[in-house]
Parts: sequence; structure tokens; C-alpha cells
Amino acid sequence: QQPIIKVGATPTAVPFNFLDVKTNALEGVMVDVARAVSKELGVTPEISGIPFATLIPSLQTKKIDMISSAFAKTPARAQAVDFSEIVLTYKEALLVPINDTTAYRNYDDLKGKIVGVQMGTSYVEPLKAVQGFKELKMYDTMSDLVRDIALRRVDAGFGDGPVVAYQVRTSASKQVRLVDTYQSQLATNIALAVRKGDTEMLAKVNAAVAKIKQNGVLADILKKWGVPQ
Amino acid sequence: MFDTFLSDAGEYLPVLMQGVLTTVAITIAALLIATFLGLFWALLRVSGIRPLSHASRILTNTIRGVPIIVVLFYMYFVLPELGVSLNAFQAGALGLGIAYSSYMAEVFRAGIDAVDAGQYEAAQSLGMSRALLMRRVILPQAFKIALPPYGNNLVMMLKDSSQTAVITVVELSMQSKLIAAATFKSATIFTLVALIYLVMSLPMMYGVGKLERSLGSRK
Amino acid sequence: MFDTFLSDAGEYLPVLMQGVLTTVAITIAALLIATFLGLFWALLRVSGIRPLSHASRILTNTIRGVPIIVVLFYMYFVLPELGVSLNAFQAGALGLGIAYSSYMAEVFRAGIDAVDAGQYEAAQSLGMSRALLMRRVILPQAFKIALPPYGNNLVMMLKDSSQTAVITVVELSMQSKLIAAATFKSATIFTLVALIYLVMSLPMMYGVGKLERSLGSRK
Amino acid sequence: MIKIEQLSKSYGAHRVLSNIDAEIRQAEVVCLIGPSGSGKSTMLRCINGLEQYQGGSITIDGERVNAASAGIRPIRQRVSMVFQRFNLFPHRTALENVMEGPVHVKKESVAEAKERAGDILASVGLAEKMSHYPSQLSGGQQQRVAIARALAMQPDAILFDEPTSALDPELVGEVLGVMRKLAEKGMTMVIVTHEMKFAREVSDRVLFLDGGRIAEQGPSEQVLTHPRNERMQDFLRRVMHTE
Amino acid sequence: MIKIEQLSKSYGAHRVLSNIDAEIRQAEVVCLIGPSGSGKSTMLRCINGLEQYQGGSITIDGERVNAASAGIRPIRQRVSMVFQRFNLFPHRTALENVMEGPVHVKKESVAEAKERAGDILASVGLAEKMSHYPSQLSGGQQQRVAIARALAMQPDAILFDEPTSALDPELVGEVLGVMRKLAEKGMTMVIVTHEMKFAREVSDRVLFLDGGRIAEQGPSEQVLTHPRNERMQDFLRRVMHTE
Ligand SMILES: Nc1ncnc2c1ncn2[C@@H]1O[C@H](COP(=O)(O)OP(=O)(O)OP(=O)(O)O)[C@@H](O)[C@H]1O
Ligand SMILES: Nc1ncnc2c1ncn2[C@@H]1O[C@H](COP(=O)(O)OP(=O)(O)OP(=O)(O)O)[C@@H](O)[C@H]1O
Ligand SMILES: [Mg+2]
Ligand SMILES: [Mg+2]
Repeated sequence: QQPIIKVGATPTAVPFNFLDVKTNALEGVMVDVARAVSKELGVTPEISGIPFATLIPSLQTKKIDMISSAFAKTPARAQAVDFSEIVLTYKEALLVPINDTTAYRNYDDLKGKIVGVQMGTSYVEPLKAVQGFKELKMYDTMSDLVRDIALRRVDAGFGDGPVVAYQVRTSASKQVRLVDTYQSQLATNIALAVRKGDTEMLAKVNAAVAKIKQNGVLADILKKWGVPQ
Repeated sequence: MFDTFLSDAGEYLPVLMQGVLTTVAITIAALLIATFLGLFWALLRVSGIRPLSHASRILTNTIRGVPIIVVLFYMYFVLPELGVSLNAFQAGALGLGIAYSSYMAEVFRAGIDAVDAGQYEAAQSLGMSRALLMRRVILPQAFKIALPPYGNNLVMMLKDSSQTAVITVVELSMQSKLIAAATFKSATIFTLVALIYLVMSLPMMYGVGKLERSLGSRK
Repeated sequence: MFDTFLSDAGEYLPVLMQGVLTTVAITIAALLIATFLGLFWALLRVSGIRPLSHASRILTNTIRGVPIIVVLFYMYFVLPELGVSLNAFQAGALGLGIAYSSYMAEVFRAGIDAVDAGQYEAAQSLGMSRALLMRRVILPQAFKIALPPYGNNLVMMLKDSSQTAVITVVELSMQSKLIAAATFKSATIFTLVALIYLVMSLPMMYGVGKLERSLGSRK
Repeated sequence: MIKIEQLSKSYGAHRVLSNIDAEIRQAEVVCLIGPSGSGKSTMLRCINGLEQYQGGSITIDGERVNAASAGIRPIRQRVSMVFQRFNLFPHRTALENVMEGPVHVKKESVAEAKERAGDILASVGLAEKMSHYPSQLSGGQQQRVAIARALAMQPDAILFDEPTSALDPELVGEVLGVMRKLAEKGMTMVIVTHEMKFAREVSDRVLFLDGGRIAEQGPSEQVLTHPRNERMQDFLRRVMHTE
Repeated sequence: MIKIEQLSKSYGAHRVLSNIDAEIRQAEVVCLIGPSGSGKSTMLRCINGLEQYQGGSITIDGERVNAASAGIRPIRQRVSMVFQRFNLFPHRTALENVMEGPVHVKKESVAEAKERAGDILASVGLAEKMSHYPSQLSGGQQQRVAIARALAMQPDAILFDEPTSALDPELVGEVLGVMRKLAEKGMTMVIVTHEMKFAREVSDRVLFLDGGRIAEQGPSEQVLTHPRNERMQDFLRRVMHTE
């Protein structure tokens, strides 16, 4: 009987961590990563969905032992939790209404526009700092943001690259366009997180992450979910 | 511990206060809508005209059964498909107002029902029309009876205004979520927000209680 | 359009139903807590013992003023620091129950106040103790009066059980958010969820209405 | 003035009034007596257009009373009603209660209505109580305000439904006194009452209702002292408690 | 049986009863009369321990009545009260109303209490109405249930606070009839009433209260026909409406 590790993920981010509607189980890149890392650690993962706002409190109060979610490593968060080595990196993507064919390249091209962003992503703070947007609107979920772009209440929306790509690829929403000329400027570094000060655990997790990077398991996972390296 | 709380509070309060303004504004707007619409439903309900009172009952019960968040979602995201595009604040106030109008309707109806039947007769016997009778005789008394549950609803509505965050209204709870997401001091921020809501609702409860007593003294 | 809705509904319904079970379970648990605790507050409030009734008033007003989500947050994340560790369901039921106990207290108190003073005297004059008088004479009548607003609270509570999602209870609204996030079909799912809540609340309202009429017939 | 012909009234299958014929002339005072449930209140309420009736007709100076038509409103302004439980408006002062009808129904000017309301209240002995709320008045005072409210409409007739039976025995005299004065001034009145002494003294005629029919009627002195109807004899005995 | 010495009672600064001395003996029927506000109800309520008093003492068979002590409960079981507005429990049938005290206060067995309750209800003429709720009974019937409820406690004395003044005049007789029978059977009774005929006929003694003091007392025949006190003469005149 292996010991159990309780893993938390916010199941609202395709393709990283989300609900498989058919099986009613959590699926996605970071769910597979959690399983792979657990295997290396010799423990059984018990993965549960935790709302984004309570991820850190859940870790702090030992409701979970590890965060394996689309949870970016930032200096502010590093004050509250200990992050592992970076597992994967992606950048932001820009969405606009389908009939807006402007070749946006950067923030300056969006001056005077209403811009939307998903709450909880690491783009919120940097975008708040940008001068010149007409308005910055915050959305609970990416699908609400996409809906508002389609309704043209927002001129452009920022989201996580792989999330947006997956959504545009799979969803029925034919009314938005991924701006391929846009040059991403904010790298999001996804890492696992453990309780602050648990250095022993952190070392083990780091070793496991290194292992799955090296033996190709991580690459397989990314390929399975169509996330570019 | 308490020191950090105070210094954190000092830091976040100015940002939160912007949310407070929106919360207050949307609560007041929704309150006006809920009150007038609720009164309208209640008047239909007691109109004595069968189809109208049935329609009112079915409609308000349906609205009561639907989560506010869904009403808000429809107001903001689905209504535009029917050609009515509201901004987030308008959709929030209208959605919250419509959702609460169903509770207000119950409250007013109960108040109207509680007015003594003799009052109707006395007013009729003076030759009053139904509208005059309602306006001058029944409603003033019904309001008094309805005041305590109305106050209850008012406080609930203040807090439910937080649901408009879903449709991108940047009110108090949204503002606090943003800060929490940025700083991860959820406990501090939740406590702060609880205090702010409390500070907003206590005067409401006090005011309603006071109004209740002052109306009561004439009875 | 309607066809896709039906086929989508068929696909998501089984998953949503699991959320429904949790929603119902947590609502019932919270209802029991809110009813008994609310009754307790109300009895303190009308106890006639000054410090107790003041304490009850201040406590319930405070709870009323605090957003439910904050109560839930404390139950789940802060209570463990004091050595009381509850699982998400327990914390959810308890938090929701405590939050609503304050509204229930108001409802019961109003009901108790509305019982005719003559009933107290008649019961006292039979030699009843205060406890017996409450149990046999006042409360049965107060419940009847309190039933309509109690029903209102019940429906509100069903819907507010969705707030326990924040502390990781996977109930209906949480389940629906997850599906919406995975499938991007928010409008369909929100409509479905609205219907499910409606289907759950209509029998409640009907039941309360029926109970009200059946109690009323004896009066 | 008030003419009732073959009046019939039922609640569902329950017949409450059967073929009532009666006429009340200008300046006449008629008392309506009878056991509980005999239909006295129902008859008054029909006259005031508060109830619809199924058969026969009621006319006020030739105009037909029909509770369902809008035309009932002007008729009600000519025939006022005073209720057993007063039914004053609790959120208005005595003066406001009396002014309510003239100002809001008859659209008189506030100043004029106020002056007259004051005069009427003074005439029923309530000059001092004008700004009191009903809850601050005794039952007898409340009923006098109710009478003042009816008088302020300057009606041709007033209907009284047991105006003293909700009063403490000592306060009954106040109200009967006011009614006695109205009778002397020639007001047309229909009075449901159990105060037999008062009925004998004030009324011109008495109608005895039993089971929805007029069982006996005639000049009050005669009917009350020498009732021919057996039921009426029994009724008088019980009301007097001379068992 | 009931002994009142120098009883004084105030609400705040308002003195309602002043130095009342009175004694009610076993099997005696005493009527308490007086104008509204003179303190009649307050006096009864003090005897029943529903109000605390500030001065003097009330004793029942030597035991002191103290509204604040738990010892008041057994005393209340020996002295029952019947209220003006009946105060029946609306959610219980007539039979249940009568059984309530014996079963839940005196802890009698349900079977025994039920049988006796039935007998008592039959004795006040309500054998047919046992399973009716109060709302399904007339006022006179309700008041008789209230008397039955008091009797079921097998009290040594019963206090009546205007037991007929909330009744329709015709129904008053029913209740007075029941009380008359109780008097004949030797029940100790204190009765607040405005029914002067009844008082004269049934009571042994009359106390006239005025402004919180006993202004006159004595054998009822004598006090009611030849009152010496001027206030009492005035009061009797008003109650009889013989203005
Ligand atoms: N709204 C109603 N629905 C059904 N029946 C009614 C209604 N109002 C009165 N009744 C019945 O009509 C009959 C006459 O009632 P009404 O009130 O006219 O009697 P009353 O002579 O005024 O009696 P009381 O002296 O008790 O006032 C009674 O049998 C009563 O039960
Ligand atoms: N709870 C109270 N608080 C203050 N004053 C009161 C209270 N109850 C009664 N009083 C006052 O005490 C006085 C006596 O009242 P009580 O009810 O005993 O009179 P009563 O003789 O029974 O009159 P009635 O014939 O109107 O019933 C009155 O002046 C009344 O206003
Ligand atoms: Mg009547
Ligand atoms: Mg009294």
C-alpha cells in the first residue's frame, strides 16, 4: 500500500486541468504530470479540484500537499509557497473578433481599445500597468471572455496561449480569431508547488521533475495534449 | 499578527474602496428596480383579476427558483443575441433587481394581505376607487408590516451584489479577489471584506429597525 | 438550436446529477443547522433576560452582515488553526447553516412576536413553566406564522449552497462551471443549471404553500 | 330614499337574504334587529354596494346599486357607512381620517375640507383630539371619529352596523348620544343594533330579520313592546338576559 | 381563601392600585365593578401572579403570591383564570384545550384527563363540539370551552375578567348560565363584570373600584340598588345607559 499524496488543481483550464465530461474525472497536462511525478515519488496521487482563489490556503492548511495546476511561478506567490523547477513555459495569446483582420503586434496597437483578460492569469498585473487601454475587463472564465469578444463588447482578449489555442481549435465559437502576428511578451512559467519550508519534499519533487523531463515522459504528455514545447 | 493585518489593511483599503462605491451604486440601483417591480408583481397578485394574479405568481416563483448568477448571465451574455446590449453595470443592476423583485413581491404581498379587511371596506365605503384605496390606505399600512423582511432582503441584496462580478462588474468582492490573486493573503483580505460588508449592512439594519419603531409608535 | 440543447443536456445531465445530490445533501444538512440554531437565537432573543437577548441580537446581526463566502472561508481554512478540522462538506453545511441561522432567527422571532399576548397569559395561568409554554403553546403558532418567510429562506439557501464551491464542495454549480470550462458551452449549461435549480425549488415552494394552507385551515 | 325590492343574496348555495322588501324614507330612522347570522350586516353591505346580490333591486333615489359597476362610487358618497370595529385609518390622525374622503374622493380643497372636518369633530365632542392617532383614542372616541368621517362626506343617509357593540359598556353612551343628535337633526339612518332601549327611543321603525327574511316590522314602540312573532319574542328575551 | 392586604401596584410612576384590602372566602362569589382603567383587570392579574406588585401582600390559603418565584406555578393550578378574549389555543381542539393543563402541567394520564375533559365539556353543554377547533365555535361556545379548561385544573377558585364582554349580546346568556351553575355548586369566584343584573343575582358581595381604590363594597343587593358613593351612582347610571 503506497502512501497518498493529495494534489490540488483548478479544473477550469483546458488543456492543463479540466473535467472530462464523459468520465467526470479530472484530466489534462498537469493532471498527467502529477501522476508521473507521483509515480517517481512512489506515492498514489489523489487529485481534487480546488477553486483558484483557495489553492494557496488549501496548501497552507494541509488540505492538499501539492499544487499541480496551471499555476504560474511568480515572485509574489513564491512568498507563500515553494515552487519546484519549471515544468513548462508558455506565453499569452491574443484573441479578436473574427472580422477584425488588423495585424496586431503589441500593446501599442491596442491603444484606445477595450481589452479583456481572465482573472487569475499572470497577465492581469502587467496589463493593469499598461497605459492607453480604454478599459481593462476581468473575466471569471475564458469562455465568458470569448463570448464577449464575439459579442464585440470587448475588442481584444488575452489568455494563456495553449488554453486559447485549444479553445479556438475545439470550440464551436467561429466568431473569434487568434492573432498570429501578435508577439508574446510575457512568459508564464508553470511549476509544481509545495508547502513553504518543506525542503525535503521540494527536493524530491525537483528530482522527479528532472526525471520526467529527461526520460521523455513530459514530452509525451505535452504531445498528447497538443501543447507546443 | 494584528499589526500585519492593520498594515495590510491600510494598503488594500484604498483599492477596495473603489469596489465599495460600485457595490453601493449597484445595490441602490437594484434596490430601486426590485422595489418597484416587486410592488408591481404584488399589485398584480392581489388585483383580484384571476389571469393577472396567476401570471404574477408563476412568474415570481420561477424567478425565485433560478439562481441569480444565471439571471445575470442571461442579462449580460444572452440578451445581446436578442439585440439588447447592456453594459455590465446595467445588466448587473437589472439582473439583481429582477431576481430580488420576486422576493420583494412576496414581502409586499404578505404585507398587503396582513392589512385588516375592514380597511378595504372603510375605504370603499368612502367611495374610493381601487387605485386610490391602494395608494392612500392599504399600501402605507402594508409597507409598515413589510419593513422587517424588506430590511432582510436589503442586506441580502447588498451581499448578493457580489455575484455581478461574474459579468465583469468590478465591485467589492471582485476587487478583493483580484487583490487576493495578486497577493495570496486571502485570509487578511476576506476578513477585511467581511468587515466592510458588515460596516455597510449594520447601518442598514439600524436604519430599518429605527424606521420600524418610528412607524410602530403611531400604531 | 433546440436539438443541440437537448443532446448536450443528455450528455451533461448525468454529471450534473452528481452535483445535484451534493447540493441537496448540503442544503438539508444546512437547513437542519439553520433551523435549530435560528430557533435557539430566537429563543434567547425573546427570553426576557436582557444580556442574553442583547447577545443574540448583536450576534445574529453580525452574522447577517457578513458575506456567506467569508463564513465558509473561516469554517474551512481558519478553524483548523484553532484545532477544529472539518472536511469540505462539513464546513460547507456548518457555514451555510450558521449564516442562515441569523435569517431564520429573524423569521422565528417575528413569528413568536406575532403570537397573541393572550396566549402567554392563558398558558401561564394554567401553571405552565416557560419552557412548556413555549413548546406547547407559542412555538406551534409561531411556526405557522413564520412558514412563508421560512420557505423563502429555504429556496434562497438551496441556491446559496452554490457558494460552498469556494471551499471545494463539488455541488451543482461547481460541477456546471467545470463543464462550462471544459466545453465552452456556458449558455447551454447555465440554462440547464437554472432549470435544475428551478425543478428543485418549485416543489419546495409548492410544499411550503400547501403546508401553509393546511395549517391555515385550522385557524 | 332607499328602496329595496325582492332583494335576495346567497353565498354559494347558502341563501342569506330572501325576498326582502323595505323602504327607508328621507329623515327616517330605522333599526334592524335580529339574531346573529340572520343577515343584518349583509343587508347593510348590499345597500352600501359592498356585496353583490343575486335577485331583486336596491335603489337610492332611483339609482340602482350595483357593486360591480363604477357607478357605485358616487352612490357610496351619498350613503355612508359606520362599522362595528370603526375601521379608522391607523396611519392618519383623527383630522386626517375625517378629511380623507372630502379631499381625495370629492376633491375638495384641503383648506376647506380641514375647516369642515374640524367643525364636525368638534360637534361630536372631539375638538381636543384632532391630531391624535386612532391608537391614542378610546373606543368610544374612535367610533365618534368614524361617525365624523362619514358625516364629512355630507351623505344623504348613514348606515350603522352595530356601532356600539365593540365598545366598553361605559363608552356606549357617548356614541349613542351622538347618534341621537343626528336623528334629531333629521339624518336618514339605518341602524343594526342590540341596544333595545336606544332602538325604542330613537327609531321610527324597526325591522326584525330572521333567517334572511323580514319576520316582523312596524313602529318601534309597538314592535318592541308587543312583538307578535314568536321568534322575536324569544330573541328579545335573550338579548335582555331576563332568563 | 384569597386574602389581599394593603395591595399596591404601579406601572412605572403610574399608581394603578392603592392599598387594596379584601378577602374572598371559600364558596363566595364576589363581583368586581368599576369604570374603565380603575384597576379591575390589574387586581385579578395580581391575584393570578401574572403581574408583580410593589406593596402589600396577596395570599392564597396562606401561601404568598409572588409572580417572580417558581412557587407561583402550583398556586396558579389552584386559582384559574378565564379571560375576556377566551385565549383558547387555536391549534388545538376543544377537547385538547381542556386536556392541556391536566396532562402537561399536572401530569395526569391521557386517558383519565380525556375522560374528565369530556365530562366537563358535556357539563357546559358542548358534548357535540369536542373535536372542533376554536375557530369553528361561536364566541359563547369558545368562552364555555375556556371555562371548561379552567375547571379541568380542579381549582379552588376561578377568576373571571369580563367573561361576556367580547360576546354577541345573544350569546352572553349561555356563559352567564354556566357561571350561575358554578356559583350554585359552591365554586369560589371573583368576577369582573359590567352585567349588573347578573352581579345582583349571583354574587354575594360587590367591590366597586375607582382610581385604584375600593370606593365601596358590601352585599350586592344593597350596594347595587342603594349605592352611597357618588362615583358609583354615576357609574351605574352610565352602564345602564339610562341617561
Ligand atoms: N363572506 C361570506 N361567505 C359565506 N357566508 C357568509 C359570508 N358573510 C356572511 N356569511 C353568512 O351569511 C349569514 C348572514 O351573515 P351576517 O353577517 O349578515 O349576519 P348578521 O345578522 O350581521 O349577524 P351578526 O349579528 O352575528 O353580525 C351568516 O350565516 C353568515 O355565516
Ligand atoms: N402594561 C401596562 N403598562 C402601563 N400601564 C398599564 C398597563 N396595563 C394597564 N395599565 C394601566 O393601569 C390602569 C388600570 O388598568 P386595568 O386594565 O387594570 O383597568 P380595568 O379596570 O381592567 O379597565 P377596563 O374596564 O378597561 O378593562 C389603566 O390606567 C391602564 O392604563
Ligand atoms: Mg353583523
Ligand atoms: Mg380590564
